[in-house]
This record gives sequence, structure tokens and C-alpha cells, in this order.
Amino acid sequence: MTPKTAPPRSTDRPLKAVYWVLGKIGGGVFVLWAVATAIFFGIRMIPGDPAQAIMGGPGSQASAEALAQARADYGLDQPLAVQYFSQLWRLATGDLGTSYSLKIPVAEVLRELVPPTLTLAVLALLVAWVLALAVATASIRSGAVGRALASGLEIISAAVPHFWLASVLIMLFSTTLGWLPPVSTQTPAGLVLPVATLALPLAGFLGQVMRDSMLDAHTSSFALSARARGESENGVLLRHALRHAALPGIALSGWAFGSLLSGAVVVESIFARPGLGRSLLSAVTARDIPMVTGVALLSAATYVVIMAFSDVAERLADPRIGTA
Amino acid sequence: MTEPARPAFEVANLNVFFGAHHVVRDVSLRLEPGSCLALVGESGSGKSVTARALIGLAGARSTVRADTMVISGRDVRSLGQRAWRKLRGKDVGFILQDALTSLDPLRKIGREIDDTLRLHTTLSPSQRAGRVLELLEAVGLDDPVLRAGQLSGELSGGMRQRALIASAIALDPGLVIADEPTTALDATIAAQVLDLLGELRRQGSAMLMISHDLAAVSRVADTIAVMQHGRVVESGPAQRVLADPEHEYTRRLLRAIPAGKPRHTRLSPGPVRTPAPAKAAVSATAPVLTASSLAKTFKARGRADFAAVSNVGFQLLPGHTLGVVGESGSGKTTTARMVLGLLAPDSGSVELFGKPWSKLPESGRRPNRPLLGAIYQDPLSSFDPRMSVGKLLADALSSGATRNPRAYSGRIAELLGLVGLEQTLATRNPETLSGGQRQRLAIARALAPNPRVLICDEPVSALDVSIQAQVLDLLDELQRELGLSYLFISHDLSVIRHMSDHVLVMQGGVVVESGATEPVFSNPQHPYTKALLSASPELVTGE
Amino acid sequence: MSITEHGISPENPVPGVHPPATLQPSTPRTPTGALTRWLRLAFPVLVLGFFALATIVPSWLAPFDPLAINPVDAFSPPGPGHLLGTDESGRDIYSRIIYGARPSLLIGAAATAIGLGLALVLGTVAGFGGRWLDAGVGRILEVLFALPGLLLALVFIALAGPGVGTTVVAVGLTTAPGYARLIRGQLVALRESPMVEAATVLGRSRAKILFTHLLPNALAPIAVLGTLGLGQAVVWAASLSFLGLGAPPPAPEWGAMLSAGRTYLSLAWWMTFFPGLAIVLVAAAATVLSRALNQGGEK
Amino acid sequence: MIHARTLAPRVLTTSAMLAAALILAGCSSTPAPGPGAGNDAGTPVSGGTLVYASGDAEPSCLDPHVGGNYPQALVSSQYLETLYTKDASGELIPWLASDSTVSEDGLTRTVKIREGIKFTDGTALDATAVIANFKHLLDPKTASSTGYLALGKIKDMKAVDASTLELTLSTPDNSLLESFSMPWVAIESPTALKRSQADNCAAPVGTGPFKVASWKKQDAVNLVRNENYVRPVAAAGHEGPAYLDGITWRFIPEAATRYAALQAGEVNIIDNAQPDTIAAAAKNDAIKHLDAPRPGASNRIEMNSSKAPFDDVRVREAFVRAVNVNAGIDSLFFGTAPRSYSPLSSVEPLGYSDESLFGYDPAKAGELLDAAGYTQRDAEGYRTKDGKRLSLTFPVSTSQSVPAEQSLFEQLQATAKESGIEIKLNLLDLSSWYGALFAHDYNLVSAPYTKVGPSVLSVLFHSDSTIPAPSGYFANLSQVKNPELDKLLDTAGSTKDEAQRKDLYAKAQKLVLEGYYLLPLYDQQNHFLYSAKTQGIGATTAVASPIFFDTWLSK
Repeated sequence: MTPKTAPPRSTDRPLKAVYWVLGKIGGGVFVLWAVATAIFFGIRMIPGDPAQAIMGGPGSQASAEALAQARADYGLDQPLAVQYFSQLWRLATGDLGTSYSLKIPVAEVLRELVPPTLTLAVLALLVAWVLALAVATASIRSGAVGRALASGLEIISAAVPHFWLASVLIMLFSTTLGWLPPVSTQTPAGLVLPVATLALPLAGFLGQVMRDSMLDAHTSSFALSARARGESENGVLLRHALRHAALPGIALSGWAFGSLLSGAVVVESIFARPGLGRSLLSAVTARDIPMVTGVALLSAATYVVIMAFSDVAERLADPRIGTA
Repeated sequence: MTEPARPAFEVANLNVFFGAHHVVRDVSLRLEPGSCLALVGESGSGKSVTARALIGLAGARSTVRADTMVISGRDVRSLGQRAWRKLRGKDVGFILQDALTSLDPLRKIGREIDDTLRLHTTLSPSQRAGRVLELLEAVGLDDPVLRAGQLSGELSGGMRQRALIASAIALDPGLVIADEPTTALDATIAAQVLDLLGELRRQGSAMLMISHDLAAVSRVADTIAVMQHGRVVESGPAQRVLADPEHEYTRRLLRAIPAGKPRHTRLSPGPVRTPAPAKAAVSATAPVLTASSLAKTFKARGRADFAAVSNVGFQLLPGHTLGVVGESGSGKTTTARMVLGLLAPDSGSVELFGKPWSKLPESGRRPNRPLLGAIYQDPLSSFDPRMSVGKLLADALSSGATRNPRAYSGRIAELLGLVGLEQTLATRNPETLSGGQRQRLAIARALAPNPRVLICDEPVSALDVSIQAQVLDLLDELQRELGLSYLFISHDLSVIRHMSDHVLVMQGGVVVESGATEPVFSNPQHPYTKALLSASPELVTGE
Repeated sequence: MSITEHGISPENPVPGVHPPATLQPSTPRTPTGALTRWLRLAFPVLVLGFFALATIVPSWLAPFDPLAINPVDAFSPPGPGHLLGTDESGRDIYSRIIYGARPSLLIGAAATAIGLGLALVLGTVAGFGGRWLDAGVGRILEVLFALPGLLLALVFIALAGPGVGTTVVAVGLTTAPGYARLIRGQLVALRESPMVEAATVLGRSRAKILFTHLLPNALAPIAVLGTLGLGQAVVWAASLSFLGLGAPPPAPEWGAMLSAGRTYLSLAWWMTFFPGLAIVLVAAAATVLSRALNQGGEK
Repeated sequence: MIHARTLAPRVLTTSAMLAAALILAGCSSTPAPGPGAGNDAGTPVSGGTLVYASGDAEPSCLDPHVGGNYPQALVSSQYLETLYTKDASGELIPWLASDSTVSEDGLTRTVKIREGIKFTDGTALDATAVIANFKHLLDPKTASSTGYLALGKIKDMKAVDASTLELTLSTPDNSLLESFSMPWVAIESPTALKRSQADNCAAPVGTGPFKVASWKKQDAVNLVRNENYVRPVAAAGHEGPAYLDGITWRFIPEAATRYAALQAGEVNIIDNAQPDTIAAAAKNDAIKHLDAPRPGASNRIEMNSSKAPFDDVRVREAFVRAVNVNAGIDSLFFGTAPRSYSPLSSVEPLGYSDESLFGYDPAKAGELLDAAGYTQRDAEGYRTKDGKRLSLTFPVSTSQSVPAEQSLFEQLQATAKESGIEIKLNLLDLSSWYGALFAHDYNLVSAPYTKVGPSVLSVLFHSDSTIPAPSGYFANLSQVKNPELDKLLDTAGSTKDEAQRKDLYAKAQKLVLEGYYLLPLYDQQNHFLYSAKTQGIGATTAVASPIFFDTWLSK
């Protein structure tokens, strides 16, 4: 090969940082705007009168006056453009509107529902990480059979649908063994099954990538030169392989968080936990558009933030990104 | 340090197996303290595996057997993992090739070096930190404090190699094993690193140097052992081995070295190829290719602009070779890409056969593309991975009309013969070919449209010496048979010197010296040219 | 690596025109050894082959009519009579799983097709459309990514109303961005590759290069993506059926079977367990196969 | 006083027996311990919080005036009370009202309001309070559906004095008092009603034994004991405030999870118990069963007589004869749901049923279809007429039909196929389901309708009910338009002669049954499972929603 020298380190880092932050914010704003717009026009393209949803769905024998009243209350009688821009303005000012079905500000509902979902997701993410790394580490040390076992385990668990896993876990640990409460929202014990349900499939996914990059690091020439320095296998694992294994995990965490949020839809309904996913589901069935929009925007915002964080985390864990 | 009485290491009848593969056969070596043994061989000769076996790192799936295996007086055959770890880094320092991958890209240089101390000494962290700085100083790194805090990615190749060496000699072990320590480095840098290693040796450590390049080791080695197919075919004092080699393979290696071989002398044994019907000698003298004051600057956001090439001009005469020599970042490749019309010069122009070239739009260039061929350092990546050898050539011959080999079986056979590839390869996928074969294929493809000019960008730098010799010979013969003109780019001065009629010496994007080859090199004017010359490995045969 | 290499699944192949040659004997990524290698191919081939057969000619494999109700032996546990037991109407679970392969896999396949198709367009536009189009598409993908998996599907269903068609499109939508980024990355990597330079030097036009070299090479991994995606899509579709937004009865679609069975979880676990197992098997087999294909591709 | 329907012959499990016995004991005004089986009931003790797990969707508003569905009735029965209610024998008795009289012409209804009762916010219950409630119900802004209809005939109202309310009706309505007994017209504090709808939805204020403390969305509604509770009518289980400190009202949509939670002892009582779990519970002393069928209409499949093929009575009967309902019910409901042959719930005293009309008889079905012209059969074995397949669209609401019922429909689908009738089942979410109905895009449909009293018949079968509300809603899903029937229903609804009323309603029911406008299945299922340590379960409102005033938790 022709000799390669490192690229000259960038001279003006702060400037770059500013660029980066601005870019993130701009991107985030765009995403939110796009989501809001898509839903706004999407909902108006489909047949059906939002006023119905407001008056408690088609089942209600809402009188004509009542419907008219509702339209007026929710500004549905104004021209489209007006509605659109006024909604954008309201969103911009942090007003997510009022839920059709609950008749209270969406923001209020979300404020109640974010913490439980977040707790669930974050815990699941942590558990998944630990599991994935543990399996990866264990499989590295064991031979071909161990690795085959690990990868089999990962692939299977990655393929398990949340709702099925949930049912099986409840059947096993609550009904049959009676070890864990199925639906407790008060006690921490109630968190075990939902978190497990969310974490296992994710651990499967993470495990697969982490193990690959860990294996790469483990067989790399820098691992060799570490051994040549007298580093022990544990040392190689600890000081080199683990960190390399973490990289893809970090890079994936944005995606992972997303998958957790969508998993929450199922898990929260099955384990009867309050949360964003469940509220989205009920909002969808009730055609509660402000609610749907609210949850969508929130999860989009969450995603944007998470992505920004994982970017930073990636830079911290992998200084190469910063320099290249 | 070990007292001179016993050897730094000694192995007798070392054998290494990977499952069924017997990769090292009955290798016996002995190395006295303070002396340097060079283990020379081409890729696949088993030299690296031998080196790794010596520190018990031949690999998990390997089996190592030896009658004797003594390192600094210890019989290491019976050592357990724990004992091995004590030995490694403390009694034996190991320097891997390609420091880029041999240092953890995620860890600071300082920490990597510190590991050695942490593992084998009881020094306090602060003491160790101090020692690390000393070491970086010792291996000749400027501003050790800065370097210790940097990542391997932020260092140049030379610096990385020095850092790696620092981590290997941290506890000045009695034995240092260096596996291709200079392969990935520019000539001048390589020379410095070799001097550094020589310095260590003078301090008393014994050194086992693994290399594919006889010339490179000739200046440091006391003894040379030549390996082929896992066997040591010849070994002895460096002078003797280099001066009058006994084994045929050693002779072949020596002959293959272009250094000091005048133009047109063969470097490899007789070719297995069908010569082309010799063309009428080129009479025309008008330059086939003219570059005038080319300049190219690369702009990157949030980073200073980088002037890759400025004011480069040259003429390429029919049937001649213009060599362009320079180290990485000297702008050779940028120049080549502008000549090939892959990159538009900011200013200046390229003319082909006196007609505008770089100024034309791509569509305007296309009709004359056939006149201009190119071969690259990594031929494989220039092939479409989905195409077999035959398809590739058919595609080139039909100027993209078809990829069906049958349509051009005749010409394909011809081309294969011309570059000395067996006809049977036509059905193979390039991935399954050896490096040499791949480069021959690349040449065959380049020749398909009957070009007048070939741009050769580092065509041999990825090849073993003997293969390099064959390819160089091939290019030379083709030039004479077909009256081709070459723009020949290489970082290897001796290759350039052997191949070129005229040379451009480039540094930092500018031509520092140019002219007819011999005058330039026998009497260099520019200091950089001088540096290159002194750095380029000459065979030191003593006479 | 970065999120761009990972759509719905981190196991998507990362474009590698050629792997770097290493000096030491390289250890393969996944375990070697005859047994595991055999498993790595035999398992997915057998599983997928079986269900493929079930999709084409279910009658060959199913002993019973999946719709024939027989209240008398409702809820009979797995046994000789009914291999995997019966459901609340005495229908044979095994037969229903066999017949369920068609709707389930077709939904999965259709969704994957939509996803890949969309991704192909977006990816190619981004890969070749030049900086601005690339940026634009990047933004669109960013938006799609921002509504992960079920959320996007649910929002879409909230707009378009539930149903099989919606399910297919929704799942396709959720999977598209991942593929798109991948294809784009592939094309960009290829675009910069020496292969393209060489072709240019040989005098090939941009269009020619695009169609003879770039696209074919970029699409090579589509097979891998497809297999992987199929498994994923089946799971997604099942999830939607589970949420009551899927195939109408009595079609023995797996997700529908599951959601029907879960009511009787305490009474007849087999009603939930086996359809779920079918889904897991397909998804897992798809993953294993795609990995195998991917490695085959990299060799 | 209030008694559970458990006195009815429908008593199933020992547990239900106990509940019954307990309440019987309650009747003899001295509170006596119910006899124990499995575990000793012991004497009631105060304290503890009951955890109730509902399978219904979480109401969007805890005030049953707004909208007005059964889930709201269930929860609000704990903190709201009604003017009238029903006792064990289904007798209508005054509750918050003390008495009521109606004028000769039946157009003026005078209601005496009980005195000395206070809402939990301190406001006193009086005639003006009741008027405020009625006004609230009739105000379009409230968007009441059930209550709105119930009071539809009230033209004018005025408070003669603090305890006397005078209502002027547009037409005589002898079902008004029955309407007053429904939780959807429960009486709330007028002061509270003045608040914004959001506030009132979050915490309605009533006179009940409990009051709303907090509502954590999607998690639980927390009710606490009303310490100053005064029973309008003396002595059921006991006097004074309820035994329970409070009730945690949770929403656990997954049937399996809900039952698991009950087994795990996480919750004390669950509603919407699935037949299989009820059967399982019967074998389990730790879990008991309360069966409280809802009043009003029975669960039935209605046949859209407004369009082909059901515009032909022969085809309607053919369908009825072709489907084997009983086999399905037996296998799917484990004997928890006795077959019904009446348009009315078995708890409606005026119910009329005729088993002979609904026997499974494929042969007869065949003849009828031949007679109706469906003589040919197509490739798939379905009958055709002029090349048109005999195909019936059956939209099914996943939220209104429990899984067992959905399975039942699948079985009917299968048996109908044998007679060459195709049934297209579409499982739909509520909105889409209503969409299908409003578009008249159905031949078969099953929709529950809960209302106290036989007047429900007018809602379901009067031709007026075919005229859709602005929302598109109409209750007469069989779309029977029969002047004779209309006349019967009108007179039955307005007559003051109880005997005539009974007779007319019987005639009306006979008419719709013999016209094969509907296929009765079973009562509206309303099953509860509760842990054995939960005592004193059984008392219910007029719409069969449990009341936990007498309930206590044994240690």
C-alpha cells in the first residue's frame, strides 16, 4: 500500500460544534413540522367528520347543533389554510390542542404518560445492553459451539414478537409459578415482566452486532499487539474488545429506543400500564387526532433528541469520528 | 538485558500447523544478544507465523512443535499462559507491521504504551506517565506530552510506528521481534525507523526482523535467513548471503530488486507469455501527453484548503516512460487523476496528442478515451466484482457493448497470452486470482482498446518483490513491443529509477526536480531528492 | 458503523465491495464447525421451505380443513388426534397454521415488496440525485425514522383506517427508511469506488456505469434484505393483527390466531403458543438465511 | 332495597349462591353474616381498598351524563345515585325520589324528591338540583346520548317547592320512572355541574357511598368512602358509610391479564369475565362468580329487512333455521349463557319468548331457500339466485362482541355454509363498524342495547328509529317498518293500564319474533369474578352494575 498519513486535525472545532448543534436543531424542527403537516392533511383527506370523534364517536346520537358546536369549539369550521397555520402556530407555541375524547389539553395527558413509558424504555434499554454484552463476552471466551449457541439465542429472541413473549411470560411467571405480579403499577416487581418483554428481543438484536464487532476487535492486530505486551485475555476483553463492542450498540441506540417505543404500544396494553403507546392505541381507535398528533410529535421529538445524544455518545466513545 | 553467554533465543525444528496446513517446517534459528537476524521471505512463506510462534501467539487454532524453544534462557515450550504473559513485553518486545491497525484506534497512544509498564512493573501511575514520556522522547517523537494524549488515527504512519516501538521496548527487553516494521512507511520515514531499530540493537537488545525486502534489511541485519514455503532455504551472515547466495530462491529475490539495475534489464526469470508482433519503432517525437501548469486545491468545510497540486507541467514522449516519484501527499495521484480526466484542474491544462483533453467535457473526451489506459495499485477494486476475467475483457474489448466472452474469445486469448496468464483463467473470478495475476489482468484490460498511453499509479507497490519484478518486466516488454508511453507513478525510487526515461520528483504538490532519469539521480540538486536517494534501500553488499 | 447501516434490523449487510486481505488466518465471524455450518443453512432452508410448501399447496401438509368447526372436541390439547391441539371451535391448530402460512407470508411479502420498492426509489434518487436531492431524501427518511415501527403504522392506520391493505402499506412504510438508507449508502460507496473510475477511463458513459455496474452491485444485497425483511414484516403484521387491525376471520392468519387464542391463554396455552412459534420460526429462519447469504456475498 | 339478579333461576356457581344468600340475609333488616363455604365469611369488617379491574375501555368522562355507556354506568354506580331503582323482583322502587304521580292525561308527572340528602360537596338534594341535572342532560353541549333519549319526552319542568318537581311531557311516557332508574340519568350536584365539562368529567359529585378522589389516566380511578353517606332507603346489608375505605378502579383490557391479576390476588374483582375463566373459576374455591345479566334487549343478531336478500321473510327464517346456535353457545360459553328466545332480557318481567321459532333445521332452511328461488349452487357450494350468490355481510365490532361471541359467529358462518349461505364476517373497530351500519352496508348485525324496561322495544323496532340522528346513528337495525307494530309500541308506551301494557308489549315481541327480524342469542352477558376474601358482593343497580356499599374484605 502507499503510505497513509492521518488527516490534518480540523483547526476550528468550536465552529464545527456550532454548525453541528444548529444542524441538529434545524433537522429536528423540520422533522416535527413534517410530521405535523403530514398528519394534518392526511386526516383531512380521509372521509369522516372530526366532530363525530369529538362528540364521542359515531355511536353517540349527537344532535346537529352539538356537532356544529363542536366544530366551532375546535375551529373546524374555518378555511383549511387558516386551520393549518393556526395549528402550526399553536404547536410552535407548545399548545398541542385538546384531546377529542378526553376533552383536556393533550399536553396535560402526555405530561402524565411520558414518565411511565420513559421509565419502561430506559430500563429495558439498560437491561438489553447488559444482556447483550454479557452474552457476547461469554460467547467470545467459549468456542465455536458457545458462539453458535449465543447467536442462535440472539436470533431467536430477536425474532420473538412482543405480544407473544408477554403472554408467555405472564402464563409462566404469574399464572403458573406465581412469582411475579402481572399488572402491578405500584410495586417495582410489576416492572419486571414488562421490562423483560421489551428487553429480550432488543438484546437479541444488539447482541448480534455487538458480538460481531467484539469478535473483530478480539481477533484484530491491536489485540494481538496487546497480547504481545503481556495483556491477559480478560485484559484484552476489558480494555479493547468491550469498548469496540459498545460502538455499534451506541450507534443503534436511537433505533433501539424507537423499537422500544413501538414495543410499548403492545406491552402497555397487555400489562395494563399507563403510557404513550397505550394512549396512542386508544387514540387511534377513537380517531382522536389531536392525541395522535401529540404522541407522534412527542415520539418524533424524543427520537431527534435521542439521536443527538447517541451522536455525542458515539463521538465520546469513538474519538475517530471527531477527527475524521 | 541478558548476559552475553546464552543466545537471546534459539529454536530447533520449529513446526507450526493450522489444522491440516503445515505452515512452518523444521525451522531452526539462533540469535545472539545484540545482534540482528533478518527473516526474509515473501507473503505466505511462514515468516510471520514463525515470529508469532516465538511469543506463543501463533493463534488459537494452531499447533506448535519444536525440539528446542529457548527464549532468554527459558524453555518456553512448557510455559503456561500466565508464564507466557510474564515473558511477553518484558523479555520479548513485539513490533507488528502496520501500526495503524496495531494500535487500538479508540485508545490514547500513552495508554497503549503505559499498558506494558502497568502489566509488568509496580511503578505508580505518575511514575509510569513519566516513563511513557521518556519513551516517546527516546523513539524520537516531538512533543511527547501532546503525542501521549493523541489517538493512533491522529498520528502519521511514521509516528505510529515509533509509538508502537516505544510500547515494545518500554522495559528494554532482551529480544525485540519486528514484523515488517517499515512496510507501510514512506522511504525516508522507513529509513529513520530502521535507524531507530539499529540504535536499539546497539544498546544491546537482540533483534529478529521479519521482512519481505532483502534490500531493506541489508543495512541492519548481521545474519539473514531466507524463508520459502515455510522452510528456511538459506541462512548465513548478511554479507555472504547477499554477495553470493547459494540457494536459487535467494538469487531470484536478489535479482528481483530493481535497485541499481539499469533500464530494460530483466528482473525476473524468462516470461511465460506470447510476445506481441513487434510494432514499427516509434518514429514520431511529438509529445503524446502534455501537462502545463496544472493546479488543484481541495476545499473542506471547517478545515483549511489543501493545495494538492500546484503548477505541475511535463511532457510524455512516444514510447517513453515518465516516472513520477514522491511520498504520500506529494500530489502524484492527483496529477494522475487530472491526466486521466477524472478530476478537472483548477488551472492549467492537459493535452493529448496535441489536442485539448482536460478542457473538454467528458462527452468530448469519450471518443479518444481508448488512447489512454490506466492501471492501479489495487486492481481488484477496479474490477466489477460480478464479472469473470473473460467478461471483464469482453466488456473492455467491446467498449461496453457486451459482456459475453464468447463474442471475443480470440482477442481474449490473445490478451491473456500477451500478459502471460493461462487461458484457463478466463472463467475465473478475479477475487480468486493472486496479486500478480490480478495486476496482469488489469494490464490486459487496459490494453484491450489498444491505447497509446498507460497511466500506471503505484502498479507494483502492493506486490511481493519477485512478483513486482515480473510485472515490471512485463510492462517493459509491452512498452517495447507496442510502443506504449507510460506515465509511471511510484513512491519507490528504485522502481522509478529502473523504469523511467525521465522523472519528476514531487513534494507537497510541486515538482522539485525533473529531467532525464540518470542525470537527476546521479547528481541530485534538490535536498529532497537527495534525501530520497539516501533513504531508498540500496543493497549493502559490502564491496 | 452508524444508524444508517441499520434499518429495522442491525443485521442488515454493510456494503463491502471487497473485504481487506489480512495476513494472519482470519477467523470467520460466525462459528465454524460442520454441525453449526449445517445448521446455518439447513435450518432456514427447511423452515422456509416447509412454509413455502404450505403457502403453495397447504392441502398436502394439513390433515384437516382449517375452517371445519367441530364444537365437540373444542380446546383439545396437543396429542395424537390433533398434533397441536384444537381451538375454541374444535378446529385443528396445526392445519390452521399450515393454511395460515399463505395469508401471513403474503402479507409479509407484500409489505416487504412495498418497503423495498419505496426504498429503491428513494435510495437511488439519494445516491445519484446529487447533493440536494440526497439531502432532501435524507430529510424524508429522517422523518420516517422519527416515527418508529408500530407508531408509524398506527398513525398511518389512524389516517387510512384499519384493514389488511392498510396493514401491508403501513408495514411497508415502517420498513422502507432502513432499506433506503442502506441502498443509498451502498450506491455512494460504489460511486466512489475505483471500479467506477476504471469504467470512466474505459470511456463508459454515466448512464452506462449506473446500469451495468452500480445498480446491479448495489442491488445484490437486496436478496439479503428481502429475506430479512420478510421475517420482520411477518412479525409487524402479526403485531397489528394482535392489536385488532388485521385479517378478517375465519382466515387463519397467524397474528389473528394469536390474538384469538390469547383470550384462552389460561385454558388452552397451545392456541397462543404454536402460532407464535410459527412466526418466531419464520422470522428467525429469515435472519439466519440472510446472514448466510450476506456472508456468501462477502466471500 | 336493592338485590342482585342472583335470585333469578340463573344461579350458577356456589359463589353466586353465597352472594344470593348473603343478600337474602340482608333482606331481614338485621345484618347477618352470610354462611361460609370454603372460607368463613365472618362478620363484616371495615377497612381496606377494593381493587376493581375493568375490561372495558377507559371512559373518556366519569360523568355518565356525557355520552352514556355501560363502562360509565359501572364506575359511576359507586358515587352517583338515581331517582328510582329496582329491587330483587325487578320491582321499580323510589330511591332519591320518594314518590311520583302522573296526571290523568299522563302529560304531567310529579316527582317527590327525598329530603335530608346531601351531595358529597355539601350541596343539598332538592327539586332544583334535579332540574339542573335534567337541563344538563338535555343541553347539546353535554353531548348526552342515552340520558338524552330517556328524557326525550320532557317538554317543561319546574320546581313546585324544594321537594316537588313537576314535569310536563310532550306525550305520555310510562317508561319515565324506569328511565330515572338508569345511571345515565343519575343525579349530580348542581354546584359541581356548573364547573367546566373537563372538571366535571374528571370528578363528578353525587350522593353515592363513595366519591371520586383522583383519576390517573389509563391507570386507575381512585374512589374513597363517603363518610357522611346516608342511605335513601333503610337497611340493606348495613347502615352508615360503606365498609371499604375506597376502591381502586383499574382498566385492564387484556382478558387473560385481567384473570391472571385476579389469580395473583392483585385485584379483588374483574368484570367482562370470559366464559372459559368462569368455568375454570367454578372449580376453584378461591374465586367466585357473579352473574348479573343486563336489562333491556337480549343479545341478538338482527337481520336487515330493508334490502335483499332479507327483504324476503323466507330467507330470514331460512337463515335462522340454517345456523346451529345452541351447539356453538354450549361449546363456547361453558353453560354461562343460557339461550334466549326473546327480544328482551330475561330480567325484564315483560319479556316474551317463543323457542319453537328458532330450532336448528337445515332441511326446513333448504325448502325455504328453494321456495325463495335460491335453487342453484355455485362452485363453492353456495346457493345462488339468477346467478347471484346468497351472501350475507356481517360487520362485527371487536369492542362490542367478546371473543367467545366472535367465535360463535364464526361457527354460525360454518353451519350456514352447509345450507349454502355465505356469511362475510368483518371484524371492525367501533368507528368502522358504525360506518358500515350507517352506510346500510350489512345484512346481519349484533348490537347490544341496555335500557331499563320494555320501552327498549320502541327504540329498537319503531319505524321512527330507522331515521338516523345527525351522527347517522339509528337503533332500528333490522329496519322493520310496520305501522301495526308502531301502533302497538306507541300505545304500550303511553297507556296507564299495566295489564294492557304487558299485553301490547307481548304482541309486539311476538310480531318481531315471528317476522324473523332478529335471532335472539342470550342475555347481555355481565359476568364478574372475585376473590373469595371479597365479601358482600351481589347488590346491583337497575342496569345490573354492582354496588360495593355492602362489600368488605375479610382478612
